[in-house]
Amino acid sequence: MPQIDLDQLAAGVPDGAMLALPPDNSLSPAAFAHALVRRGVRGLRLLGVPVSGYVTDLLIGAGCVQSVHTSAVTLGEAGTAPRFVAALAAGRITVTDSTCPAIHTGLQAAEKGVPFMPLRGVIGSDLVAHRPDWKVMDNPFADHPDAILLIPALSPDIAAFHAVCADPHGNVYVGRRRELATLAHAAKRTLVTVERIVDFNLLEDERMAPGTINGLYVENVAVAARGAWPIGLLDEYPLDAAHFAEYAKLARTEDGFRTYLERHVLPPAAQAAA
Amino acid sequence: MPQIDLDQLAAGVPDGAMLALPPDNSLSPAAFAHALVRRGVRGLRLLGVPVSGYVTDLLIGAGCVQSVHTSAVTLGEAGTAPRFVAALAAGRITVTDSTCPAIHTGLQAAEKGVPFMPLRGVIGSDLVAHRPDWKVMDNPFADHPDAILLIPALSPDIAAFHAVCADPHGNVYVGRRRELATLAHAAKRTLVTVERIVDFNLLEDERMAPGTINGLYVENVAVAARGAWPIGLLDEYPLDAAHFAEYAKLARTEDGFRTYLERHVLPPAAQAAA
Amino acid sequence: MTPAGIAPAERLITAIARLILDPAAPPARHIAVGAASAIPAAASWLVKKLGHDVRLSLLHRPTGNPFTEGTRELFDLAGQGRIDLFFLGGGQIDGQANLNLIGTGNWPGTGARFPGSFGSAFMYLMTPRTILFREEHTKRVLVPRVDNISAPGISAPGVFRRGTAQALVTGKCVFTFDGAAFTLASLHPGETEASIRAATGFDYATSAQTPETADPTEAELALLRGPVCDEMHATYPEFCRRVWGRETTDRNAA
Amino acid sequence: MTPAGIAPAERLITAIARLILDPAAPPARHIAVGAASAIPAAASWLVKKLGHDVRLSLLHRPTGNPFTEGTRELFDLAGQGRIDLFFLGGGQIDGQANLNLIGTGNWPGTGARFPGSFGSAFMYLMTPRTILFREEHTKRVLVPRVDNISAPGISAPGVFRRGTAQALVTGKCVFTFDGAAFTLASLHPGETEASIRAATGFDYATSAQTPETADPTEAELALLRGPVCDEMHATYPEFCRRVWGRETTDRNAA
Repeated sequence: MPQIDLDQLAAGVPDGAMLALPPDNSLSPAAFAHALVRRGVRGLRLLGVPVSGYVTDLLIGAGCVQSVHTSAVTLGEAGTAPRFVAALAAGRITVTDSTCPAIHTGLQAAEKGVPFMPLRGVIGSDLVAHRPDWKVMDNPFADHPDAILLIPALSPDIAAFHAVCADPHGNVYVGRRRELATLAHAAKRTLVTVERIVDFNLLEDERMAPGTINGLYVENVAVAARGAWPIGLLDEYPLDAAHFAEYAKLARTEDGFRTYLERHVLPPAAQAAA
Repeated sequence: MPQIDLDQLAAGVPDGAMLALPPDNSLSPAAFAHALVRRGVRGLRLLGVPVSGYVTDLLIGAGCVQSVHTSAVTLGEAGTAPRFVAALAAGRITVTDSTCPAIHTGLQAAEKGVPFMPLRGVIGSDLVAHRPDWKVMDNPFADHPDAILLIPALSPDIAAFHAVCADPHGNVYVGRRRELATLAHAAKRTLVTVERIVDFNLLEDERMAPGTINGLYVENVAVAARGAWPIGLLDEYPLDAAHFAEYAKLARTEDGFRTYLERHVLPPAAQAAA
Repeated sequence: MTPAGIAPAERLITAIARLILDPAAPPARHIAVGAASAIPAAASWLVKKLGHDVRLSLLHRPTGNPFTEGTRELFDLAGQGRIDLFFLGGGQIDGQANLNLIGTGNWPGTGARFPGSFGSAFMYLMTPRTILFREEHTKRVLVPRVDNISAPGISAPGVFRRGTAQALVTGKCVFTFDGAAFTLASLHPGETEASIRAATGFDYATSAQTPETADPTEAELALLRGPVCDEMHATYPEFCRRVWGRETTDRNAA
Repeated sequence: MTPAGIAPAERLITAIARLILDPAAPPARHIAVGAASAIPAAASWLVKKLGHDVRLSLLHRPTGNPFTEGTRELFDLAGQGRIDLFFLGGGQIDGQANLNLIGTGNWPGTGARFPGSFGSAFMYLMTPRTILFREEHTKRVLVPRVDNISAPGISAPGVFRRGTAQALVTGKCVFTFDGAAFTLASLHPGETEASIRAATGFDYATSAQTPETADPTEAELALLRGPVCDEMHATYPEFCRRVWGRETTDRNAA
């Protein structure tokens, strides 16, 4: 696999793509999102797997997003996702609400190559009425009335996440964050940033292989040291709580958010120009 | 988790149980099966996950089995499973034929807590006509006729396998053999033999956790060093091809199979009496 | 009324722990705790540190997370019936124990937008017991009828459901839920039946004499301030600082 | 007829490799090889060692197996459309490319019982190309109509299917399959159109002049006996010993 740099990786995301992103506690690709903001991508249709956090709020604030399909958008202990809420109220984005296991189920259906998969629960929630793409049917295996929800397969155009390491074959180590394996299996393309490239084949190492995604699912890998920052990465480094608080505070206003972008996201030239 | 010995573990399998077993290339619990033969269990309903090998043939030959639900029974390079074929021809067992992904699908449905899951393919195979528990329906998400198979959830009474190691909390390391995680999730009870007990928490170790099954799914663990023998165990030890050839040859006849049991499975007392 | 030194959060934690241990409820052998749930997490730890045989699965520990199938495993576990008790909250909660995590006004929250439903629409139906927790007790939160139902408290016949709310704990009181309606079960110090009625938008039953929510015992307080805080502070550093004055000294534990 | 020193297995391997490389067939970027398939595995390795850009997923390597979702991953990959070519065989194969891995006589094999269907009922429909391989070429194996269909060669309209058999390679010849029937494509040394007709239970088409199955080239033989055998011997020690005289010296490689 040819290695490319972060900006080349971001250049591979076309305007309007359906881009799947993990939440803040699961290998979120923050440096990649910063590169997407710098590249000026537009019209992204974001999918939260299964919820959305800092990266989604940032991309919305920077005007890169047309819609969000997710089970929730939150900054965790730092509170509400302010740019999401503001953009939704202003009608600049639309939201398709889901519930966590429904997103997992849609990805599992795509992983398995089936057009739908059933899910218990959910019936009685107003979600169902607002999801014309979902269907409720009577369980054909029951001998009594038994309504059950069917979720259609969900195959994002692109999955992106930040992992600990990759090898020269494009195999990527995600450890116990196996929802990202399901995501890579379900997505049409998978773009990955990593802390580092290791010099052995992860799949030939019986201790590493169980936490590895086979490179056959991975289109490109770029190195981005501390590429989850300000989010934490497994046991490698913790979430930067002070930075998160700064973001949550600045992003309350449009002006504050611009200040944040200029301080932390936009290139030095733009910062100088600001 | 209190540790018990191999015979105590085998004593936990009641006559008539639906017992799920991995094939010869995936942590097959051979020492446990030998203990089941010594205990004299009867009427087992075996499930191959997704195919069956030496352990299934051995249990059938020893008269422990009433039925087999599987995608295939084979000794691999050593050829046909002779006791399976003989018992089926003699009407001593019944077989429910499946196909590998259908068994995975049934276990995934049980893992997910849904009553069924769809699967592509299979339609047109005579399997469908012989599986009244399967249903074919029209895909409700298609705008054209699109027949699809539905597989009911499959929840074995007991799953048994032989893993590399466990920790004092009952967490079990299976490495990349993750179909056993799905199996443990789907089964009502999971009994495991291991090469050794480690003295740290496998789930607290970020490198081991991805290949670990949480102890919450595991009822009991017993130590059985070289407990997969004559089958191999990952990179720990290889399959004993000479022993396999001996088994394949002896098991061609009822008398030869008795000789095999006396040589390798029954306790010294029974061997002395033989 | 309030014994010196008992923090309101400590009382809420203890009240929830007692609900977990309610012998009349289905057994809680395995408790899962979701995101941003410091008080329910502390209550679950308290039950465990009191010596009860309970398994805790805490979703948002940054390391040592119990799951190895990723975030899907919590929902699979609940689907399998292997989670006995879960906690939920809501931006709005009504008298039928319906939860609204979507927002006020029309869909999808044309008034105030909340974060979204998370897993509530699934977990609430799949779990034998749910303890609802919402610290804010106002008519804004506790409404006659939620504007949007993220997760229903009551299901129609023919809808598979293992259980519903056991109780609702707020900053003012504890309500129990009988599958159809709430009953005021205990008042936190300083509250009266009248103050609860005035702050609650939905109707509920009362008994002849509503007791006060019991104080944490000395033993419970010692556990909370020591071993429970020890377990919590990697996941909830801000909460531990605020309630127990525990400063984070280890950068890696933040 | 047979050049000195070319083993029959080597000719079969080369014949399969050429089918894999057939430019008229859909691209084979990712080939998966199932259990007990030494000759197809060797053919796939030969294609790779010839320098073609192809990914091989070999299911039964005792270590270094490419899958990390367990044995399910092969089927998921095929479901996703990420496997371009797979190999299947059968206890019986008929002229419509139906495969019987169940047994002869009535269900479930009241005559001779075969091992079972493995994943054939799924893989045959999900894979754009399947190369059928069965060394035994007799009327016992190649029958007018299989007694039981493990996997159908042809599907009814409205059944999702990505492809079917590309060809059938036996110990005597190569047949190609056009989606409806077989055509005799080449004869192994020593065989004639008449000898094939006499040994084949199903009907098939012939062309004006059926060529001989080409010999392996010197370069192909060198690759087979060196690097291909190196890759194979951990999984297929007995095959490597028999065909290439490679003794297993490393106990751990057995």
